[in-house]
Amino acid sequence: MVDKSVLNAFEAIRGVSSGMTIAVGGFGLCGIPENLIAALIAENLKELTCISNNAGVDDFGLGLLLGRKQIKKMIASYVGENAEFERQMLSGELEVELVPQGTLATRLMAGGYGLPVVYTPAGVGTEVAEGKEVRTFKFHGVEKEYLMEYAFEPDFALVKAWKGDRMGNLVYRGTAQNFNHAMAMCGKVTIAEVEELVEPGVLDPNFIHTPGIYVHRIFQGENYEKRIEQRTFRSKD
Amino acid sequence: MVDKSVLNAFEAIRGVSSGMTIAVGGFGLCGIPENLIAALIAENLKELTCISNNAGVDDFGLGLLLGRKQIKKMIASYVGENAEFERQMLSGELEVELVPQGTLATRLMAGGYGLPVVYTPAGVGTEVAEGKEVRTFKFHGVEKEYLMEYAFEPDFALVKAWKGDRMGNLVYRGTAQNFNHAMAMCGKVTIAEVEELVEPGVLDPNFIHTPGIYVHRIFQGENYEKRIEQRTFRSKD
Amino acid sequence: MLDKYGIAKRIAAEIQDGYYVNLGIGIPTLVANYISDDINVVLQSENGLLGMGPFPYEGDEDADYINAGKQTITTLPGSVFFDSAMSFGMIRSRKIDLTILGAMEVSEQGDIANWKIPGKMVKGMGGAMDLVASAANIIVAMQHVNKAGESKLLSACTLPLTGTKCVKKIVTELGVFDVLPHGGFKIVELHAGVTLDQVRRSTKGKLVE
Amino acid sequence: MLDKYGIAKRIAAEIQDGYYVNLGIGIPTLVANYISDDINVVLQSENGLLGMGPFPYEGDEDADYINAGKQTITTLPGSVFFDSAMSFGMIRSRKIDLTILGAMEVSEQGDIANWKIPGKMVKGMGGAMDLVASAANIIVAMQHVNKAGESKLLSACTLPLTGTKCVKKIVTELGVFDVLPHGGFKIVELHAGVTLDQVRRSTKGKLVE
Repeated sequence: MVDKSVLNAFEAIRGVSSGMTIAVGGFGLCGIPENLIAALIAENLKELTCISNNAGVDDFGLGLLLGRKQIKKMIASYVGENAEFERQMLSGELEVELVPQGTLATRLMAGGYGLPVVYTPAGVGTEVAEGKEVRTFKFHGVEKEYLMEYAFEPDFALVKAWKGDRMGNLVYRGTAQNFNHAMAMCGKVTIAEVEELVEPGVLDPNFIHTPGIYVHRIFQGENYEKRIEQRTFRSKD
Repeated sequence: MVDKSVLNAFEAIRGVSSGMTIAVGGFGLCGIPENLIAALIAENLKELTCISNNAGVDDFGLGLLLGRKQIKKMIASYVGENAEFERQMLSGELEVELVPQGTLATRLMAGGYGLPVVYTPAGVGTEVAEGKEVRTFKFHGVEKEYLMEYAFEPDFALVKAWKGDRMGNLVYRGTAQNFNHAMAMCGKVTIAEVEELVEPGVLDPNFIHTPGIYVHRIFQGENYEKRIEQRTFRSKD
Repeated sequence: MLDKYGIAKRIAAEIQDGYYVNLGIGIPTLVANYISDDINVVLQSENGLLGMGPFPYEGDEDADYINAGKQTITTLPGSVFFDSAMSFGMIRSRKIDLTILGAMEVSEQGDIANWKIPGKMVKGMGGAMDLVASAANIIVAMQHVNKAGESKLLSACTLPLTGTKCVKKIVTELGVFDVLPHGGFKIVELHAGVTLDQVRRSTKGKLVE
Repeated sequence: MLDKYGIAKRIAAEIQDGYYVNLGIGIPTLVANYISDDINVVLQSENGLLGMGPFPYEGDEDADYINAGKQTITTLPGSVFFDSAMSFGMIRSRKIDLTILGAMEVSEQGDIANWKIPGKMVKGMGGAMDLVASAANIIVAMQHVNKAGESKLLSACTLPLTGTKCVKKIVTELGVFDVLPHGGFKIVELHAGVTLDQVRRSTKGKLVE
């Protein structure tokens, strides 16, 4: 067995250093690598460029890193659910690059699929298109303009899965899959934390979301809070 | 429930007509849509352009269509496991476009992901590159040439899955997944035959390979032969 | 004149049997409550779900089951989870029949602005730019005028654009308007109690009566 | 001098612990039999499998479990199935540590020709062009000369190319040769009983001794 398991988050983030670009999985607070974020804080890594759909809230997720000014730049599609983020952005302490959500996901996927660029219609005619190559293709029976967008190649990808085996095969649960799969595929080094680490052969080979070949280190996380951002419900009557 | 189930292969191929471009799933004889191929024969559709990794063998798979001269053009990566194919190709009756296997798969995927073109290094410096745009990108730390390849948009995609539900959600088994998933995603109309058709809710929503949104018609096939092309085994001693 | 529930209800009438629909945040979310029981519709949530069900019962909320608005939700028989890349893959490949979203401004050419107000905190475009650039059919749900009383149906948007020439229909508290292929807001219907004059006064872009 | 089993065995010695390896048809397939038990290796089959196991026991053959050579195979603990697009996605993104394949000709620049002989029936390139264009490390397993006795290690390939400047190492019945970054076949070792002279006579491209 090609064993990629490590003991914990600290062992897992070896080699991550200040100034690097890291992709961090999750959508809002759903499916975020809680243990890895905690380790980044404990190691006090600075000047990080984070690719992540969102930036957490003041006291959870990437918001924790923001609060400690560990992030130099955010590449995200939707941010500002926390006050400190807003303060740092308006004061110019934090650099922010906003990317359409589908473009973000597709650029990550492109990294994992070995596609140097992708063409997407998202952002054509908007400020997102500034400085980018625009090209017309006929597709789906329509001539349309597309923007050329580059694949992401983050130094590290930090993802969270539901289950994983020691060979790095990952399985996600529900909408906690979100960006984790595409990020896992594109990291130069991909680190996965899982709620349950199992032996190879336990997961059905037909139903693995991220094949272990994309994953370099894996460990079982602990004390998951799995905070809910918007608790909505209906009453049982 | 958005019910996409139809009774059988004949009902499923309504609208497929002579001269159309169809993508046909499978790798070798593994995972081919046996019932749909039989229906194309029974309906005697002609002048078909078939996108398929292979062309079957003389008496099975797409070889059956070739034998009846129903195919005008094959777009494939590896062919010629059957004598009739060779005869038709050498005599000029059959047009053949050979495409690297990964390019084939990726062009199909591109159709389903709404990407008008993809850039791949496969075929750079070979005759596959003739007439194609070549462009240099720096990726994975290396400057390299890539070919621009167009997404496939077949009129119909004919795929075979292991299980599926009436809403069109598909699950494949083993290596019978192969090209079926990418083809299912890119068909203008996608028809899926499955070994077992179930009610929505039976398949685990976490482990669907092809979401039903990509599938337009689905039916339970019958009398699967599932022929083995190269039966290799070891003895039990 | 309609309130936001009325707008949502009116838009729900545009949804046809078999549609895959993406609902934005705000009024569009309310549309789900008015979809007829006689038709079958699948709701997509772009964070990775087809077949979004109602909110869970109190106590059943699951952090792993959320929608694009980060609200806890449930699944339905036939639901599917997938990753963000595939989610926007199906959006780009035009598998979503109808996208319903809010807007700050719409131009008579169908341009839409709904993500950024210069000088104000910018939260980001989320998935809106992808959705408007790709959707085959887009309906905008919004108030006809902004809080300052200015028309949101304009000749040209003044705010940074989210997408161009993409909006097909607008439903406001005053009426239903088609954006014509060559420009202009065609009055499809006025809601009960709304006068043509009221619409004229509230519409700055070209009105086709 | 080595037979095809010897060539396969020699190549197996190049495989390191933790490698993901893609084995082509022919001699490369045999390599699997000689991988040391002391190392852990994952074999990829480009039709959609990581973790290819041995042939099934007689009677256990399953039509849904085949390798890229269309042979019936088995899985191992930790195996994964996936679709063709992802399979070549991982190939293009250089996740495969080593690709081993056969060739008709290799040039001193590392160009490879292995799919087409003009005037003969062309079966197609299959996945070979994708593999050679993307692999970080490619070893070619082949006979040093063809059936007509002509060298297959050339200054420039005469047959239609499969890929350019990609082959890193060649193992033939005569020896092991590195393709140097600036061109030339560097003799790494001669197999037992092989003379330098024999290699010189059989090599048409630039030999670096």
